[in-house]
Amino acid sequence: MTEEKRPKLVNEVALLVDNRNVGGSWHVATLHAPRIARTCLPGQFVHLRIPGMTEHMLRRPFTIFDADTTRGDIDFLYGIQGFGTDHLSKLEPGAAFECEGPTGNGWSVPEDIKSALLVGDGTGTAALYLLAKQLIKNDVKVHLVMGGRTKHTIMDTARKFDDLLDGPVDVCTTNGTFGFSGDCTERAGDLLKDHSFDYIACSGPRAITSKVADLAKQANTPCQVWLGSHMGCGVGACLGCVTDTTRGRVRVCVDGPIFDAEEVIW
Amino acid sequence: MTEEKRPKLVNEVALLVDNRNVGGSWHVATLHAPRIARTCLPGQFVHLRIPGMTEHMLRRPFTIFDADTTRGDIDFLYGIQGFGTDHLSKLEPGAAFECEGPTGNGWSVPEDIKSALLVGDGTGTAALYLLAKQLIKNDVKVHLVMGGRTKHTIMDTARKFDDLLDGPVDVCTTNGTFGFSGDCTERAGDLLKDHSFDYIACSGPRAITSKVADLAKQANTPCQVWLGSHMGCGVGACLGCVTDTTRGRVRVCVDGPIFDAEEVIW
Amino acid sequence: MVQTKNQVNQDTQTIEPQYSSTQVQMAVDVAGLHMKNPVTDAAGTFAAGREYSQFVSLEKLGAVTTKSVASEPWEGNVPPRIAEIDSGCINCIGVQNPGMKALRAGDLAWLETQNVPIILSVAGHSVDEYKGVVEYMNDDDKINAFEINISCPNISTGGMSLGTDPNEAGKCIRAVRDLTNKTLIVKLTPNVTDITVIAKACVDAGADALSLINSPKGMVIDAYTRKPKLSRVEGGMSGPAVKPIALRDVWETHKAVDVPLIGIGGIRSGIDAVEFMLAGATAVAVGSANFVNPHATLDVIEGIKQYCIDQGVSDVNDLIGGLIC
Amino acid sequence: MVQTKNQVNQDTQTIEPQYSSTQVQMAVDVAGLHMKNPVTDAAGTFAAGREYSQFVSLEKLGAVTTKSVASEPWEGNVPPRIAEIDSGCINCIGVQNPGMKALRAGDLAWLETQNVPIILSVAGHSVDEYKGVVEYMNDDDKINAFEINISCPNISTGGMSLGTDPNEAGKCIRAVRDLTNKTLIVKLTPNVTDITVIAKACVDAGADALSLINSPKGMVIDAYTRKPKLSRVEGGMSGPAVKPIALRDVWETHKAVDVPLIGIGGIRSGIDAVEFMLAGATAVAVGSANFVNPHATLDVIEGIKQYCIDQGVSDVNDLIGGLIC
Ligand SMILES: Cc1cc2nc3c(=O)[nH]c(=O)nc-3n(C[C@H](O)[C@H](O)[C@H](O)COP(=O)(O)OP(=O)(O)OC[C@H]3O[C@@H](n4cnc5c(N)ncnc54)[C@H](O)[C@@H]3O)c2cc1C
Ligand SMILES: Cc1cc2nc3c(=O)[nH]c(=O)nc-3n(C[C@H](O)[C@H](O)[C@H](O)COP(=O)(O)OP(=O)(O)OC[C@H]3O[C@@H](n4cnc5c(N)ncnc54)[C@H](O)[C@@H]3O)c2cc1C
Ligand SMILES: Cc1cc2nc3c(=O)[nH]c(=O)nc-3n(C[C@H](O)[C@H](O)[C@H](O)COP(=O)(O)O)c2cc1C
Ligand SMILES: Cc1cc2nc3c(=O)[nH]c(=O)nc-3n(C[C@H](O)[C@H](O)[C@H](O)COP(=O)(O)O)c2cc1C
Ligand code: FES
Ligand code: FES
Repeated sequence: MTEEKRPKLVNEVALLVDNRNVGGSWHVATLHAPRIARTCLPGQFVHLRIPGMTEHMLRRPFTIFDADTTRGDIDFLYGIQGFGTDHLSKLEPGAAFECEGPTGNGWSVPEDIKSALLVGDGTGTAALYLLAKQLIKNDVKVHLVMGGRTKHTIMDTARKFDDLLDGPVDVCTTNGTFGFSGDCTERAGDLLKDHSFDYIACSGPRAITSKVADLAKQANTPCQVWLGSHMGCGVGACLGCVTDTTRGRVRVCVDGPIFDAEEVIW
Repeated sequence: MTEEKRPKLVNEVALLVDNRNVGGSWHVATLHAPRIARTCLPGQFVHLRIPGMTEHMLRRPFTIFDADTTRGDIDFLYGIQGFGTDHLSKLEPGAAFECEGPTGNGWSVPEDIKSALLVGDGTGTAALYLLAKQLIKNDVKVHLVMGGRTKHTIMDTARKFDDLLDGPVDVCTTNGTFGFSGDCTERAGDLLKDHSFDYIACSGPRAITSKVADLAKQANTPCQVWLGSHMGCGVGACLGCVTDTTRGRVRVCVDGPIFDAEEVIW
Repeated sequence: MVQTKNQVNQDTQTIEPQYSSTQVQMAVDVAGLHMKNPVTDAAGTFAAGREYSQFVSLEKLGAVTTKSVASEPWEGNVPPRIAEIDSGCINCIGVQNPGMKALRAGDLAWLETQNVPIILSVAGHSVDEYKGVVEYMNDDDKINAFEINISCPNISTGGMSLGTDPNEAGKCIRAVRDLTNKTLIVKLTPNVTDITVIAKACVDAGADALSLINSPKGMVIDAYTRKPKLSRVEGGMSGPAVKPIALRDVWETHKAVDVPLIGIGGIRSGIDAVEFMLAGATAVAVGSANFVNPHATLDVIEGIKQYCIDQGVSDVNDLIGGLIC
Repeated sequence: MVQTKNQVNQDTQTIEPQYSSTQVQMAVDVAGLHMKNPVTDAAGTFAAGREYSQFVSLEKLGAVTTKSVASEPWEGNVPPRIAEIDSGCINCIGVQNPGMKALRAGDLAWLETQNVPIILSVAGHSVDEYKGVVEYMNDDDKINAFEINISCPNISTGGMSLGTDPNEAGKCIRAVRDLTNKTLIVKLTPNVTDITVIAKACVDAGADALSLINSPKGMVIDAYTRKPKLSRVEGGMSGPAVKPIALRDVWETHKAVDVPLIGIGGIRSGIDAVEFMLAGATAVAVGSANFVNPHATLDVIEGIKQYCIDQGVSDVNDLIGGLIC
């Protein structure tokens, strides 16, 4: 996605509408952020100034999980990781955030595809929901493989995808409490033995995305991956968030977070 | 007061029971702090770790305005001064404080006195309430002069003293909106021309306490003053809060905050 | 504490700073660099202004300071390059930059259309590399000043290693001084025993102004992985945590030399900026505060103005060095 | 983040830390100073322990480090002496102390009844003054170690001015080394271009161990009064704001010298302490955190222990210098 075609980046005051625990340390937060909700593209994220933690100065980035254009709300799915996400999990509806977004390039799906394999791991799966929605709208057959540690944490998210995809999605848990026992790359590998897809999208930690990129290469299928990075500005100015690609050392926040698997130097 | 005779210093978890605006930026906060409420002496203070402001690391000291030994509550009276008091003013009942106290030496009233003049300026007047209570209990006739900037801020406090002293106290406002027009030292000076007292206690900024100390000297009356200081530890260990006296450079937090006017080097 | 009066547009909920236009003389002069107000950005936190122009009209700034640029492209250090510290952040970017030619053809050309004075920050591994950039850029009339960055903590040669030795620093500045008549600013590191020694050496060598501070060195560790949080182990600290160090260095330097100073370090509000001016700064630069608040530069300008109005200061220059002590 | 499991006594609501007694080998040896755990207090934040003994059983600490003491009484600087900074505080106490004789007769005598190793911190304006204290105190068997404070930022002669010059520092340490066989610790200032140069000079002169850091210099200004917030204009910074500086200095020093280090700067939790040990510290000292949390020393001890239990570390010594990079 060239920068020129992207929705305008704004910094809007967003009110927390809902902040619910969905299992384990996972939460789904809903923010009223109409400008972002109405313009964002699948795979983009917001850069949030979380209120009440000024000595923890930096903003926190979160993928836009879902967007309700009518209400002007966005959802994001997060796990408790450190101070910020822990603090966030305690905030109540009404809390006001400065919310920068929609940020990043979003997925670029090749034209005229018929089928797509989406592989998500952990909260990274959030980056695939709006993509799946868009694909379905375009009559693409979508197969989702979702991985996580335990049933407990991923159930709610898996159900949301079930509803969207109108049938049970492939779920994998590393502790074997739900669906396939193992990680999502194993399941994706198995699938790719028997089926072919026109496009693969993968979101999760680098250990997962790099394996899926490998699988895609073997299957000779176009593949895009979501990459994370520690961020400063979130607008492309500080060069804090770079990753190495065949195009050089580029910024994850605005040149990513979505990359063609082939250009990434793993 | 020798340190040995003081109530034990504790660090107790105190819950905010009430936090009401009493005019202008002045507030009265009530904390449930039973160990402190039941042992504190007039003139002592608490050293509060205010929740939710970790980058503003230091504790804040506040004089114990009133203590309810039955309920185990203490009141303190504060004005909004900077970050901490502003933040404090927004906290709601239920907020939990770490509360160190009761701290400091408290007033040492000479024995067998019949009358006392108490002079308070601004929120400093809070240091005189428990003293007045104790004096009355001991059948000492108490005359209170209270100064402040505007009627608005000091009304509520003046009334509390009215109730205690069973009659209107001498109120002075520098903007002339209430009581005598002028500062409390002028009124105290006038009083001392016509009346004699056995003891004078003064609490407020140094500009006020030093003038009252002068007046007391002229009237040849024993006088004690409350002195403020910027504090680190609040327990006597850091030497951050010192003031110069004839005994040397001593700690306000534990060697004060109450000093004999004569020993202070102004 | 930030002195903004951001107005939330009720329709869009977008934050658009709306400021009054009460009169305070806000212009300052940094050794020939005329700034309409005392506020620029800190090199490396604002790129060449393009990204933040989405939030800030650049022409409202006193100047735009570009990310440091070298004669050749530098790829900087590997990630992770940035982490949080208490009241600040720490980075080891290592002056990634596309090299002077690509900068000039690209973002600099864009910036030159923005109607704002330009301070070009210059990086190098050696005196020759600094000279290379100044020589190459000197004929560009749209560049108003060079800021020589001899203070980057995140590169192995040049940068801070040059800026901690008064002889080396002097040599470097003399060499670039000979090449340009533009305002020559030297950016100093706080990682020295006595910053005034370096400051004097730079002024003696021909610096017109000094900017300070670059980032104090620090380190952050993840106790659970037992690894440093930055790829380069150590990095440069920024944000409010370093403000007291920066204020002190500005004050000491103000007493020691007689050139204008640009104060940098932890500035996020007009009041912070006023503190730097009282300590002796003629102008200030806003760095990592931009990451938190993309309108930080404008908020600082308005905060200074508001302070002047409240305190009856009609000319912002009256604040410079006005500390009472 | 603090790793406490404080139990609130329901009757009294008083906080009394209650800790488990799971086994981790917590003892460390700082060049002959045997500490039952790696935690002491930072000089000047804990007096001689008497005040904090109201909250902490001193015998639970690895050692008590006293406020620096000089040969004669010092009255320190005039107030105001302490102010807040973002994530920390700043002070210009100036080593107010009653002099060695009054200390020995008073609080030190009391401390010697408390069954805890004692580190006596020594201040001076000149080498002779440091020598005077060591000479006078050396026959006191209850003192286990001397910590020579050549790093106080708040006095004009001696202190930091000694600690920033490797020759001066070496001379001073050699002189006191000749007077004592007790463990000799030297406390270093971060206000230097290269802390390892001073560290090496002190070790070469006979230091058994080093403690670091003393406070980085800084300054705070009240924009409204236009005055510095400290009487001495400048002061020493402490608290979490300085932790990254301290960690870096410990790491650099750990790589440069071969003596045990006591890590100091912004430590308020066991995790903070573990970070210092991973960077090379054998022990740690807790300073201004005590002001916020009077049980901070105990909380740090328990936090380290809890970390060791969680991470399967059976001997705390295994953490020392364990940084992976
Ligand atoms: C583009 C992008 C989108 C993301 N979307 C999601 C999401 O939808 N759901 C979700 O749960 N997480 C997401 N993450 C990760 C999320 O940002 C971190 O978990 C979060 O910042 C951790 O903050 P903390 O204060 O809890 O952790 P701390 O460790 O206390 O944070 C300290 C600093 O490190 C940074 N940091 C810590 N962990 C990470 C990480 N894994 N990635 C990037 N920065 C990190 C923080 O932003 C902060 O600057 C995303 C990250 C990126 C880069
Ligand atoms: C023994 C004692 C008792 C006090 N009792 C009361 C009282 O009952 N009611 C009341 O309104 N105020 C009282 N004060 C003053 C009160 O502590 C300060 O107003 C308060 O600490 C300001 O905090 P802040 O965060 O709002 O201000 P900031 O200016 O943001 O505080 C920054 C730092 O400076 C210190 N500080 C700022 N102003 C003062 C001050 N005037 N005195 C001491 N330290 C200060 C703070 O404690 C903090 O460490 C008392 C002070 C002392 C020493
Ligand atoms: C991410 C980042 C990159 C930086 N890059 C540069 C640079 O290229 N050149 C330079 O002179 N300073 C650079 N700096 C230092 C800043 O210009 C500034 O001196 C420092 O951050 C302190 O200011 P602050 O606290 O306002 O951020 C950088 C700082 C940060 C945080
Ligand atoms: C109020 C105060 C007084 C101090 N006095 C001394 C002192 O007398 N001698 C000394 O060596 N260090 C002194 N220090 C420095 C501390 O020992 C310590 O090195 C510094 O505060 C950093 O640690 P911290 O961040 O844990 O406070 C003092 C620090 C403070 C805050
Ligand atoms: S986070 Fe600053 S460039 Fe990406
Ligand atoms: S505040 Fe520390 S000695 Fe009084």
